[in-house]
Amino acid sequence: MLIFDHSRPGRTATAQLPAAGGSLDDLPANLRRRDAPALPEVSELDVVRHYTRLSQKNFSIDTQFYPLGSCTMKYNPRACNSLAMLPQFLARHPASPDETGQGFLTSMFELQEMLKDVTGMAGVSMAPMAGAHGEFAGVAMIRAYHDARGDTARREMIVPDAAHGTNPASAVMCGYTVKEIPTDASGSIDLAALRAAVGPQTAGLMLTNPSTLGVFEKTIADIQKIVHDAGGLLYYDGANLNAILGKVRPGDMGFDVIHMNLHKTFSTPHGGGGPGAGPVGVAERLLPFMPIPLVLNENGFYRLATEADLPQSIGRMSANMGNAGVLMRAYVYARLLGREGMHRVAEYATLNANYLMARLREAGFDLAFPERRASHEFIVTLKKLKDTTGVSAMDFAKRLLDYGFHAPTTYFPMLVPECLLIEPTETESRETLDGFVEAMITIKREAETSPDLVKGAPYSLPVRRLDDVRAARELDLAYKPTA
Amino acid sequence: MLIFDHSRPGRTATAQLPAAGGSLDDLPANLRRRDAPALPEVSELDVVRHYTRLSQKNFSIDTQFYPLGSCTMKYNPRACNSLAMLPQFLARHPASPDETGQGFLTSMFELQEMLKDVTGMAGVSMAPMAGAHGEFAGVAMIRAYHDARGDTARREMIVPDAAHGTNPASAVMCGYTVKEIPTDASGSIDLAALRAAVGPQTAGLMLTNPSTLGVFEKTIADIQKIVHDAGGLLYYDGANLNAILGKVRPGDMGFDVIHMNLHKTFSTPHGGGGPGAGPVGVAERLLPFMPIPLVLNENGFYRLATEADLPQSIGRMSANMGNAGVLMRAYVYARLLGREGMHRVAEYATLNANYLMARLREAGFDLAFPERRASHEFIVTLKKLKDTTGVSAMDFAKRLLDYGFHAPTTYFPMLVPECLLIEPTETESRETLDGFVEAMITIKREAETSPDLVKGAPYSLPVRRLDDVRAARELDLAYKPTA
Amino acid sequence: MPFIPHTEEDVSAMLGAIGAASIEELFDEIPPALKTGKLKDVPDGLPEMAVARLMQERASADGFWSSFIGAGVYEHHIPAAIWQITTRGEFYSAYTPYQAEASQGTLQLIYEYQTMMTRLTGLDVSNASLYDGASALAEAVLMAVRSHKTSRRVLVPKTVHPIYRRVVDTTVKNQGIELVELAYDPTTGHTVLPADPGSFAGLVIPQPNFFGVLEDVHAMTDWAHDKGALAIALVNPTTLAVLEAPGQWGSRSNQGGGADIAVGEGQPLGAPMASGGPYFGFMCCRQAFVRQMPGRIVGRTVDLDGKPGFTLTLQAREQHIRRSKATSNICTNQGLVVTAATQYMALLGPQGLAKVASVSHAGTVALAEKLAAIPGVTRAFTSPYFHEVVLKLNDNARDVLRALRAQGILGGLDISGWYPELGHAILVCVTETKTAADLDHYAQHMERILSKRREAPPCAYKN
Amino acid sequence: MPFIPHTEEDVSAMLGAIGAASIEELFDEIPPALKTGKLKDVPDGLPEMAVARLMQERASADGFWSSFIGAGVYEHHIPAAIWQITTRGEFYSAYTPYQAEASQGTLQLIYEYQTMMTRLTGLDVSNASLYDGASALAEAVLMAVRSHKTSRRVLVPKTVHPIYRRVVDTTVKNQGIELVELAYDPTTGHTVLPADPGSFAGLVIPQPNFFGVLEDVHAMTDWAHDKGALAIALVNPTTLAVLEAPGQWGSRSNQGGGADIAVGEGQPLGAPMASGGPYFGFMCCRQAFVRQMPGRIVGRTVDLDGKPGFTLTLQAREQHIRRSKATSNICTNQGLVVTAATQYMALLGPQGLAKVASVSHAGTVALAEKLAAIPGVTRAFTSPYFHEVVLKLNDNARDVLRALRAQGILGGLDISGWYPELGHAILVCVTETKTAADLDHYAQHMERILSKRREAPPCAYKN
Repeated sequence: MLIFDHSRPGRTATAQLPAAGGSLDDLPANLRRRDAPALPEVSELDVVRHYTRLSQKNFSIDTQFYPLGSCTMKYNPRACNSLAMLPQFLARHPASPDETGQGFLTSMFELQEMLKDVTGMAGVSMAPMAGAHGEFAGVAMIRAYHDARGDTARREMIVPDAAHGTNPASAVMCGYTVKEIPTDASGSIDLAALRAAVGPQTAGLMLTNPSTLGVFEKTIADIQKIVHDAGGLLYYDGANLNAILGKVRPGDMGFDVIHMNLHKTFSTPHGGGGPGAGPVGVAERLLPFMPIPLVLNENGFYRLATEADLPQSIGRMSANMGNAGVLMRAYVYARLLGREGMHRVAEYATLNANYLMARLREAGFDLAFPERRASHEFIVTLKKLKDTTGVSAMDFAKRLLDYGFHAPTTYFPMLVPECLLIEPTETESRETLDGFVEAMITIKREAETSPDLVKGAPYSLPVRRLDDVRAARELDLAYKPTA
Repeated sequence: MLIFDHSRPGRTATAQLPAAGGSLDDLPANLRRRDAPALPEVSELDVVRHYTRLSQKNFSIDTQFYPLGSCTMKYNPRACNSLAMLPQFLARHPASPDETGQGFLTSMFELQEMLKDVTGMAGVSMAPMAGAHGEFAGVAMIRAYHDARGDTARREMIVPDAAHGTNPASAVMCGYTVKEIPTDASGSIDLAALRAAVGPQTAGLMLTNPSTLGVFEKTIADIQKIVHDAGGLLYYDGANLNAILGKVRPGDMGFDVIHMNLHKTFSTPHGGGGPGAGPVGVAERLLPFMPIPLVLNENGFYRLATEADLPQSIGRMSANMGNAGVLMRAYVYARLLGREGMHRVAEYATLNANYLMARLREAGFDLAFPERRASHEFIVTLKKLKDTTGVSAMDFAKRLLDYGFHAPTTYFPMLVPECLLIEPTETESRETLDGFVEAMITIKREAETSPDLVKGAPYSLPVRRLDDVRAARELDLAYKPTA
Repeated sequence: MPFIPHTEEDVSAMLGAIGAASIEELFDEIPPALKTGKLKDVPDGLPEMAVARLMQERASADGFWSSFIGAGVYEHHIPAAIWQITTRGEFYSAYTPYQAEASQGTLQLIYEYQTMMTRLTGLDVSNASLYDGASALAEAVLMAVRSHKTSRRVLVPKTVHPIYRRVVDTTVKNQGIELVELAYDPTTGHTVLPADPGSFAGLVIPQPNFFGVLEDVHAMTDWAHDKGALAIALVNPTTLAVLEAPGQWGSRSNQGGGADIAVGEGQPLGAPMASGGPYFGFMCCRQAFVRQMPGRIVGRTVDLDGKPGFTLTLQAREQHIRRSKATSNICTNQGLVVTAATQYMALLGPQGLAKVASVSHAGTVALAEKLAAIPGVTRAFTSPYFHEVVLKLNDNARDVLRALRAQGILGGLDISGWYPELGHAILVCVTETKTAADLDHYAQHMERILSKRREAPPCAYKN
Repeated sequence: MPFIPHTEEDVSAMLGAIGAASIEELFDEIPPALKTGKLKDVPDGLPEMAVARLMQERASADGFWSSFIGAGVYEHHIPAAIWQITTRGEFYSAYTPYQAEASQGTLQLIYEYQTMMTRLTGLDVSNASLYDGASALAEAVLMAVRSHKTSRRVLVPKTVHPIYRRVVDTTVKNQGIELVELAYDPTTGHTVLPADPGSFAGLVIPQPNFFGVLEDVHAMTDWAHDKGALAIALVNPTTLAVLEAPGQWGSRSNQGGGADIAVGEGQPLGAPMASGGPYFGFMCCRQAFVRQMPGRIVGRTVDLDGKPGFTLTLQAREQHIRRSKATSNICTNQGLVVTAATQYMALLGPQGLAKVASVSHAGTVALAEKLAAIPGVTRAFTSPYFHEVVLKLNDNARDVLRALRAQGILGGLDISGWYPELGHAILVCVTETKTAADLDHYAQHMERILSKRREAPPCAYKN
């Protein structure tokens, strides 16, 4: 039932309406609305009941194990939510003077400093509002750097074939053309291909490390040298930062610019798809180009930097200061973890991934890169199972839902056939991982003995498998009552 | 799975532990605990996930229509929760000086005054923490009154047979014997029986009006005169106050003392069985006996009354001031409703009940008192259905759960066989009531055509019908791991 | 109309179905003379926005204080997760779990709660909670009398919280039960057991007692049992992480000795102080007394398919079935607060609860030492104490506390009125929420106040 | 270890299963020279209790203010229900609904959101939201250029929020898109349409514009269409309850005219101001442009049993499939804020939203009249305005605002820097949260400040 099905003309949630009356008689008649917008007309109980019940139709970290590779679905501490939502924080207008927000700005400044430390970068701006937004900012800074030097022939961005789709898309948004380079059999970048690709046209290389294949680029020192020697800059896609937090820093690997996904590594909520936060960190030479605002500390007085402070800035990314409330949650998380906690993140995320990989291998699952360590995630390929039983990675994933586990990422990275990209995160217990292995084994057995059972999954959810093709072909994007 | 099943030795939710260490070396060894209590050893995620999932196994107002007769399951406005839980309110120690709680005490005083107004009583104390606690306080005041006058022979409390079980139980706790009087065929108190019952031994009469049969005692003026003429006092059980709020006041009907269930009429949450609040209101002559504390207004300074203010008080009911946070929720509710809202409560609760009664009658259900108006609730009796199909009120109730409706109250009041006591409350919409009628009709048809289907219900809940007999016979009240 | 969904069309259609001309007609069984006119003392309704602003202003007026008051209610850290989950609609807006199949969330939670409480207290069974600690004690007194065949006398030490004793008195006085007050030793603060108590049904044993002093619970338990009476433990659940469990009290606890009933205030387990409630009382007892226990109880059983599930049980004791013969008139528990407490105990665990107890205690010891070093402050008792301490002042306690309050400090509870024999006495408590700087801040101002030094008057605002 | 559940036994058993001697060994593919030592600028971890106290202190330091700042972010009442439900774990901690069957809650909610937004804007389709209003405008500019076959020029009035214009510039400048600034009439505050604009892909039409002035959106829409360009509406969703929907703009709206794209800041629909976010941008468009629209889109479809359900759709536009050919690089929406906004729109409904708009507007009119009656204050523009107004002062705006701040009043936004031609100018906004007393309070202090009367200095605290 849609909220519109509860609607009745004239019904209202009266307590939510202002008591006073207001006149609009001073407005020109032709600019006033002729027909009231057909929003739902419902009671407060209708709303509370409808959306409470809707929420129950979701899987979430708070209710299920969620080993979605590359998404870092770890526990979102509840304190981060309640402390970021203290009434005074919520009540502050973003254009209020800095004097009225020293509590907020102090927190923001300290977060900036911590992010610099954990990434090994010289500066951080928290303006970008998502990972892809951070990518855009990062690439725009690379371009601003080259342009400022008059090095305007560099119009090509190198991207490995295993990269997130956002990498090439962001590069294009900055006016670059994309050159894709291949991955070798061990899951590493093909150094020869990279050497062949670089040149005076190279603006930079965008790299995820550990890569989306779940393995660390062991030749990162060589990669760095090849790109820098060619005059390009090195971009770090922070999607997998959780895998190395406190173990190795992008700045120390020689990256010039990095974005972080705070909704991954700093455990801010995914919220059904956002809001996230995508701060960017930069090496010394990119400092002048950082997006504004960022927070400055002037002898203990904190203020937002403006165009006057960074005249070469790539500019502004949002009307205000990014997703401030998300940043506040990340700040609380960082304070709760502290130094030791930061060091532990990668350690236990990696322990969990390698344990799960070992157990699945033992249970007869094929690994995409059996000779490699898992980082915080790893890839199982179901190609053989598909060939023998017809059960695909998608079928397998849907069946996992019936067992109360969210599915791993499927069909990404695209270069591994029938793949499941599995990321358990550090906040899950051994018992939970064992339960997941049990379910994987059971489904494998089902696939071998009753493949149709698996192909028809899921059975226990609010809906059975949905027709995506129809969704795209017969577009129904807004409810229209059949009169 | 129990929380204990997640427990592993040494696991903790570290962020919740104080950082500092503490020594206990100064304590005598023989008073220190030898074995640590076997509380669960779990992570924060374990707790969040376990209890979030448990919550999803409940029906609640926020998720289902809940027409539980005599319980007034209406919408609990969310603002009542958040405003009662403002950080400063939560942080205040109850033994703090009144000077540090004027915001709190002002609210409490204003609530007291509003409760006086809506009940027509001369004084209100909010010390009792539940309806039954209020009953105890009310009867104790009746006893204190008679005792203070030296009228100590009055040791009998008259209670109608339809009364809530708490009435006789509370009377007994105050040292009274209980005399039960019958109900006549129309659902009213048998006046002749009442006349015969009163005498110099009569301490008072406890009455619910409208009664638990869902009808108003039309002869309340006569009842009042009979009891008062005999020297007894009149107790109003406020369980059904929602039925008459703003329409008729207990004080105007001649009641001497009343308790209110704020978790019914003032919509504070039921919380899975509490906490409630059971303020008592009294007529002039019982003012000196009110339980303490209550809130006094001394020229705009609010303070809690003590024994010094009410030397004849029946005393204290709790270590502090009752369920203060519940009272705060009731206060917010009262301010949201305001005067007009109070008048509307009974009107729309009664409209909904009579509408539902009319529709069910039309659908062929037998009413217990077909000649009477419903108050805010009414009784359907399934005796005929039981006789013809074997399907009991309990079976019917369980089957309603499968249709997504909480069951009405069953087998109460006990004098109507196979009864369903149905109270829709004023906050439910006509569409919801219509949906309930549909389900009732469907189940009736099922009972007539496939009675075993109904007898086996429910089918769609986390468990099927539970074995209550075994629960009481093979007591398992605490988890003991089978080693 | 706030919270009423009816449109005009709804009303007329519904009246049509009923066959009534107006809503007013539905009240035609009420004698017209009795009907209410306009209410007088209820103001106009306000939109949520206005009420929110009003309440925020009142909350701001009440402010935050650095509080060192304990006396049965303790400021402990409450993990953020707890009330976010507790106020989920499915817990918050559910009724008593009478329809067990539709209430497995609440029922399983209570079963877990009962289990945790039996483990904390070392007793066999627990109910689903009572109103608060004081009323739980009153119920324990009634239960002891019900269980004891002959005596209606119960011994209550003067070291039990004075208000608890009043609540017990209010609750039991109309049932012909005699409460006998036991004195305390003015030097040690321990309860003195009378040489010739006469027959009695129960002895209340507070641990720690109201003064924070640790009683010799083993001797008291044995003594009560020797006299054929029940031992009723009155305990703070936080301290049970490190102090001996009531079920283990006495020299014969391994032969079924130990306290027979344990009750107490559950507030320290995750309930905000909130000017007094809602909290919950807990009650545990030995298996032999389970049918005398008041309040709701949840049991584990199986469903039609043999699958485990939970349900209210032993309802035959209760008022809705036994009416005037019921064990008590209680028909609720403090469900929502128990929901929070269960999560609190799970989150803290044995390690965490022990740490809360020991850090709080260490803070109290540190503060007591700082304060007792100030001229004019002395400890009232010589015995070991836990987590709370009585200090005697050489100045009027009320005035001293008021002077501290001007600095934002609530320095403790003035107990001089209840215990005039102690002179100017305050009960002071430290919990894990206080830092070393907080203790120093308190001690510095106490020293200044008692030495009568003036400070430049600050703003009218506390700082 | 905060948030890490592993016991020592777990760690050794897991290492055993892996066949590694230590956790460190698992990092043996990282060149040792690169490994991080101890972090320097991250302080020790704190327990939740300590962080809670710290944050509460910082929040108290920031305090509450009586704010009259608008400028794209508006202080509206947010019903208590909304964030209590929005922060339920099932919404809060869910991922992007890639597994549709396990995400019907989020997906249906977005479908409802999309429907509501199309109804507010009068357009055919909506996406699932974008980052914020400014970035949504930038995406609309890109979308107009993609849709237009020939021109890469877009006209942006100077009456568009100055920071929005900067965000657009940042976003599009590397793609060879030219932004042409349109001047405004200094008397009326209206955008002036150039006589000879040349070829352009789109015209941005703000309603109300940054000054609060109502533009002649009909004429502007027709003009853009006459020139073969797209009309891009930039609107405040609250005002759409009472101002004409973009889909109805222009004289030919009933023939498929009207604005082609509508974007704006969703914050007024239930998002707290929170120092700047998270908010969300909305974007609606005509059906013809749906495949050019960036961001997530949810569609209704059926499952294997023919039962309706919801899923992400039109993913072929997106970066994870099309990579460098994608419509945009956006792969999130502002899901959680949209969750709140959907409930906000449902709770307010058409009546409520109209009332919020009209009460806010009436408040602004009342305040503007009070202030304009003070010597030294004049309205900057003559045209009808909505909900927000520019006032010129005869004194330095920054100083006046600072003096107001000392009284707890944030009197508006100083826009003199962005629009030096206006002199000392402030943009003032009133919403339904302000009472008549609030307006009087503001006006009284403004009058006092401008007349240079001194007030006895109060405490250092605002009152």
